Amino acid sequence: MSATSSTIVNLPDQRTATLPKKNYINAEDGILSWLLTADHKRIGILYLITITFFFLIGGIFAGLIRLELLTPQPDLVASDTYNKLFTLHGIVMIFLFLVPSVPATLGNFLIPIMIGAKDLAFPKINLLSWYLAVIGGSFTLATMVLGGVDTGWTFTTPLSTHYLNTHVVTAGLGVFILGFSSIFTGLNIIVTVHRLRAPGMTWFRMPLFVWAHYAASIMMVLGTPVLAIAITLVALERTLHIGVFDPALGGDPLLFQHLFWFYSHPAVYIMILPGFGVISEVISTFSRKRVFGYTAVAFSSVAIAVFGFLVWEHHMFIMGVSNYSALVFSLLTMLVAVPSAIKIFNWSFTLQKGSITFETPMMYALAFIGLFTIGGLTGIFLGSLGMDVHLTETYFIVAHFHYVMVGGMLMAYLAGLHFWWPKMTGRMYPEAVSKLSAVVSFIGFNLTFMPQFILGYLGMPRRYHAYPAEFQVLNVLSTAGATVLGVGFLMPAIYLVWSLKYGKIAGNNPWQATGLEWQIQSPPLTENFVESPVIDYEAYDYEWLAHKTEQEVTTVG
Amino acid sequence: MSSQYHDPANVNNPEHAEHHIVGPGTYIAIYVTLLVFTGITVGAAFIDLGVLNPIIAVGIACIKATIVILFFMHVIYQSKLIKMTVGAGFFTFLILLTMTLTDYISRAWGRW
Amino acid sequence: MDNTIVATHDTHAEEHHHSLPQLRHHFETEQQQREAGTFGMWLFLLTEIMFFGGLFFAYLLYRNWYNPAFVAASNQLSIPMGTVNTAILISSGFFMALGVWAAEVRKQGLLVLFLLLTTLFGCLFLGVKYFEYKEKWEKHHIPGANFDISEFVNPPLNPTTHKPIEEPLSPDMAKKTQVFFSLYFVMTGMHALHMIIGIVLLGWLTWRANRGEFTEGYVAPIENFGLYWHFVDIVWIFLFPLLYLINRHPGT
Amino acid sequence: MHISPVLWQFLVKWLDASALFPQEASTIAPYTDALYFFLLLITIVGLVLVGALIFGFAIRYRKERNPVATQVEGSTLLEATWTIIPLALFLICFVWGALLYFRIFNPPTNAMNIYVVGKQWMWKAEHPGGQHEINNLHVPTGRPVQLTMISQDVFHSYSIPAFRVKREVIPGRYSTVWFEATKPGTYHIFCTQYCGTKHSGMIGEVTVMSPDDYKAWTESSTSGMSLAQNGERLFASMGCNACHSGGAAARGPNLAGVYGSKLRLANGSDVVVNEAYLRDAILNPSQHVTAGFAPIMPTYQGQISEEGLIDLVEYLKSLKTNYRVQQTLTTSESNQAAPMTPGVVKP
Ligand code: HEA
Ligand code: HEA
Ligand code: HEC
Ligand code: CUA
Ligand SMILES: [Cu+2]
Repeated sequence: MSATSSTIVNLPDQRTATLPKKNYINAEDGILSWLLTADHKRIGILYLITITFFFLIGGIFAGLIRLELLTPQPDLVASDTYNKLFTLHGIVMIFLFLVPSVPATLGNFLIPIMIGAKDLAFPKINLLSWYLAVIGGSFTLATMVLGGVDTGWTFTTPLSTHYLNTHVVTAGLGVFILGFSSIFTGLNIIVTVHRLRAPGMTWFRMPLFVWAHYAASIMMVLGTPVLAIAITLVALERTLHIGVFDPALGGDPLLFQHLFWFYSHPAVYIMILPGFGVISEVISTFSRKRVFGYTAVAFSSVAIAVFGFLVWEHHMFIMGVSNYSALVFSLLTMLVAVPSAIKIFNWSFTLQKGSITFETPMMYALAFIGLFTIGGLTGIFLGSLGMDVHLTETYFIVAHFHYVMVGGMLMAYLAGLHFWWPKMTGRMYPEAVSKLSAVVSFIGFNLTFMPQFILGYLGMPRRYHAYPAEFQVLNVLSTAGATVLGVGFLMPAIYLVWSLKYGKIAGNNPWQATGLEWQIQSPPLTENFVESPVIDYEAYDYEWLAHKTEQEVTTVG
Repeated sequence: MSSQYHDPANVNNPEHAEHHIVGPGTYIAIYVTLLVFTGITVGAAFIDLGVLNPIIAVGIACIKATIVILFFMHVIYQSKLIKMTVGAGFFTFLILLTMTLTDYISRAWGRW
Repeated sequence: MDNTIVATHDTHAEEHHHSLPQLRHHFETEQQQREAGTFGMWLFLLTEIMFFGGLFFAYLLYRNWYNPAFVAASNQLSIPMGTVNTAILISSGFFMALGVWAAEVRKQGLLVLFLLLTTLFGCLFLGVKYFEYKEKWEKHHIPGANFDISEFVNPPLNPTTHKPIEEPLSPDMAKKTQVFFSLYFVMTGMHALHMIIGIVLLGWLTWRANRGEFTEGYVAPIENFGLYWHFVDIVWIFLFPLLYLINRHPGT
Repeated sequence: MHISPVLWQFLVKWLDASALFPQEASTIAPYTDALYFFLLLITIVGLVLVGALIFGFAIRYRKERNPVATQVEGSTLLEATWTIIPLALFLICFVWGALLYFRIFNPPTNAMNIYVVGKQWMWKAEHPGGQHEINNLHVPTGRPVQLTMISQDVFHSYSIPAFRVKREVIPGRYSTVWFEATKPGTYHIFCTQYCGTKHSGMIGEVTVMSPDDYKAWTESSTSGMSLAQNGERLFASMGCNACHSGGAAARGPNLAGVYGSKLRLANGSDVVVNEAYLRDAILNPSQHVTAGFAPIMPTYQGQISEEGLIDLVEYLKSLKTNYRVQQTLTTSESNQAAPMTPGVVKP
């Protein structure tokens, strides 16, 4: 079906690049100009700072968890402290880091530019959603300061409503507010994609990054409110004992789980889809080749968004749901895995006949593909009913979701961050050391979580503060891996900050990528474009790019 | 070739609909209809119809809601996009309903 | 054409058109801004559908599980009050709709009047709700420590026929009336909360309308608030039959 | 390099004591492991395939070797292939998993029943013969055992990794799981559902014994009264027999032989009476009134512990005739244990 042609793309000479005098960073001065900004790029940066902060907090919790699990005995912390550690680790990492990670930073920054708009549709609401994130984050921090919460990130009733005297309501309120932050981000993205595309930017000319965000945003808008009502009911149950989830009063505690997972399963796709978007951009750019089967990749995102709403009960297979409905949900779980598989293979074939280079973003992207495949395929273990009986609530699940979330999404996030760093800051990150950090985190990651699959099959339960001695060897490996991983994640935090001042000047299009964002100056102007762009080429059109560069060269030379 | 896509007035856009001002006449008609339906639904509650009672009550509520959405909320004059959005919302709600019910309905099978 | 960045100003169809001060820089036309606003508002309403959706599901489930308790408990609600309140809320919505029309035909005085009427009826609704809640309080029908089921186990006798006015419930079923009242309070409470937020916004909008902000062609805030207000109506349109009407047997 | 012999010894012992694969100690375990290896195979094949594609292309088409990229639109044929093949594989996983699931959750009819009550943070097992144990479970080999479990507070989960079975223990509702142990030994019991502070302390051991040892154990550790006998006492002392005397004038239905029978309810539906139904009939009688009776039975919610309920349920299960009920009517005043009858329960 394809018309093939060949393209050669040479990286531009960056020695001649200069930082533009006027850009969104220096357009206005003073801290207030940041706190009151309506510029999507600045809000993206605000988000970046916020989530990095929370990632470090969540990471410290992770470190403490792993340290406690170094030995089988409960020696480092008391059991209730341990329970608070993993609860806060989960809440912070999911709601404060991973859900906003790509959409609120990179998405915020790039989506308007990618579709040729000057801003998101509702800049003020965009700012509001950042403030909501900060307020929700403050509630979470307050929870920590006041003494923590130990429900697990899943807030399971009736434990959370009747049997704990920690700060469940404070934490719940935090999650509630964060939910609205995420709703507003999603809403903004959907409206922007529908309403603000530049002339010529048809749906099928949009970068896959935008498609992925569009799909994720649909889930944010439709799923998150159900979490909000579930959390509200938990809070009411705790404070007023209304009995909707209380078996003693006739309520059904499983109803809570239905509502919770109705959000939280789609949430895992909210987390991964934007990462998929990043990977499409990165793989294409560094193989200098259009994404194989653009439409399939675009529609598979949408398919995930739709089917993602139909599988939540797979988190409840042994919880006392009807066996027959478990059957339905297991089947649907298998179906929803297919679009992910499609994407993996499409990316693989994007490499074919490309002209591939291995800059840091590409290394992260390749790591993503491998790790997500492992994570995703172990999801099939869990979706397979009989297997889930043995594996559920063990470290197998912990390994599964860290593979998809850390090995998948976090790697994708880092890929994206490095990829667009020159665009966001105007400067390059240091290539050699960042490659090293990618390798270190890849090794550290596998060392941390691969043993956990074995532990899980051995039956080691999750959320255990002490464990039988025969599990120790694997746990020691895992803790060792976590240390390596910590180093691998700490390095970017240092060298990226360093590069703000000392990095090489990047120039407009250091990767010779085709996206609209690369055709403007870096860092961009506050208005993004000098004049409204008109798009007359497909996404990932390297011929167009080659043609354009040629012309530039001729005009300059 | 670029100008063919540039359509600032949105005339060719399927997501666009001509703006339509709804006049007070329509509103009054709708208002009366709504009150009438309220009367009917209250009246129906006083007649014992067995299983039909809840069906009628919810049915009338759906009719009323549809009228409000279509006219008070102007959806009937809006673009396809808005119509689909509204539909999607209720559709997702139905998914929540039916898929959760698969559990509750069949949980009792073989038990009580 | 091989250059992406081309000037488009000359193709502006409505360049001559005097554009509103409220047109934000990233929209090309008012039309576009207005439609974006409507679309955004609708997306927000979707989240509201799902928010209340969770509650409606809980209601559906427990009504089926504890039908006798739900029937008996819903008989405690006053149909007249509910009906009046429904009418009040529909009227409020009606005036809101007229308000949108007034803004669109640029009649400032009418707009302010309609907004005030909308507010008035909204407050009336809350007033009636207050009396309903108060009655529940007096009858110990507020879920929690003070909740009292004796009335469901031993319903008061009808003075003329000397029969119980209600079928008595066994104590275990009577306890489930608390689930009904929990849902009743959460659902109507959430609805009332939306009303209160709406009334606060209405006050602000009225103030701005009074300054003539919405009668110069910029009607989006009124229009979008209208959508919100009608949505709150719709929630009530469902709450009313579900909580007050279904399976009553007012004959007894 | 030279490792100190002490350290070496320590390392060897440490590694020796650690496990990489769980023991297979039930009839379910081989089935689960078979599915596991199948899934593992799929994963490895998938991973190797993806890895080969990535590495292969990355090496073959790296810039140094292939400076010119060839633009390819896509290929419907290829894409259909990698849609259908994974789909087919996943569907196999689904079917296989579903078969296993129903094997795990459908106990054979001849299974012996043990009750388990979970509470923060301990497991209490009650054998029909009246043996109680805490954080322990003794079972014989070669005999299907069904656990009927309930929680007194929050969700717990009863997991025996060596048997590959696990089931959530739910407040307010019986859940069941079954297994047939194959190898004598002791195995871990974990509570795998997070249940509060001492969740990780809610552990125990299953002791699997040969049938003979098991018999010896049951005889040596009985508390003297079987569950059904306890239940009989409760039935009398709580006044159940006042209505359920089995006589013609009784206000409540005849309960002899009710277990396992099919009841017609007042709302027209039919139910099969099992443990869960019996428990619920005592706690929430008005939710399923038997046809032909007035809903006058009082609720016993809050008046009786889960253990007491288990005793009652076990008693009702054993009740084949009303002879014993009538006996209790006469003895209940003296508040004495009912006389022993042969053939009530034998573990
Ligand atoms: C980013 C987050 C993310 C993603 C993307 C996924 C993706 C998937 N998840 Fe996961 N999951 C979580 C995060 C995520 N999950 C979390 C956080 C939990 C635990 C929550 C908690 O309890 O705390 C969880 C738990 C969880 C469970 C519940 C387990 C239990 O509690 O008992 C299940 C069960 O079905 C499951 C399944 C799946 C499946 C089938 C996918 C699929 O979408 C995966 C699809 C991908 C692939 C299948 C890989 C690509 C395929 C190929 C490359 C084809 C290979 C080729 C051949 C076979 C030829 N997950
Ligand atoms: C986005 C989501 C996300 C991310 C990124 C992570 C990251 C990590 N997680 Fe997390 N995890 C969850 C989501 C996530 N996790 C969730 C949802 C749960 C379930 C909670 C629940 O059960 O309720 C969980 C639970 C969980 C457990 C199980 C606890 C239990 O069940 O008892 C473990 C145990 O190993 C663990 C480990 C780790 C590790 C080692 C990392 C590492 O990748 C982190 C690496 C990062 C850093 C270390 C920070 C950067 C470095 C520094 C600040 C330097 C200083 C630190 C050191 C030197 C160590 N996590
Ligand atoms: C006041 C009389 C009364 C007392 C006391 C009483 N019951 Fe009942 N019971 C009934 C009646 C009447 C029914 C049938 C209607 C119904 O299902 O609610 C019934 C039904 C049952 C059933 C359902 C089985 C069937 O055939 O319908 C069980 C089981 C049961 N009772 C057990 C008990 C137990 C155990 C106790 C004591 C703890 C007890 N009952 C005390 C009156 C009583
Ligand atoms: Cu009980 Cu965990
Ligand atoms: Cu899931």
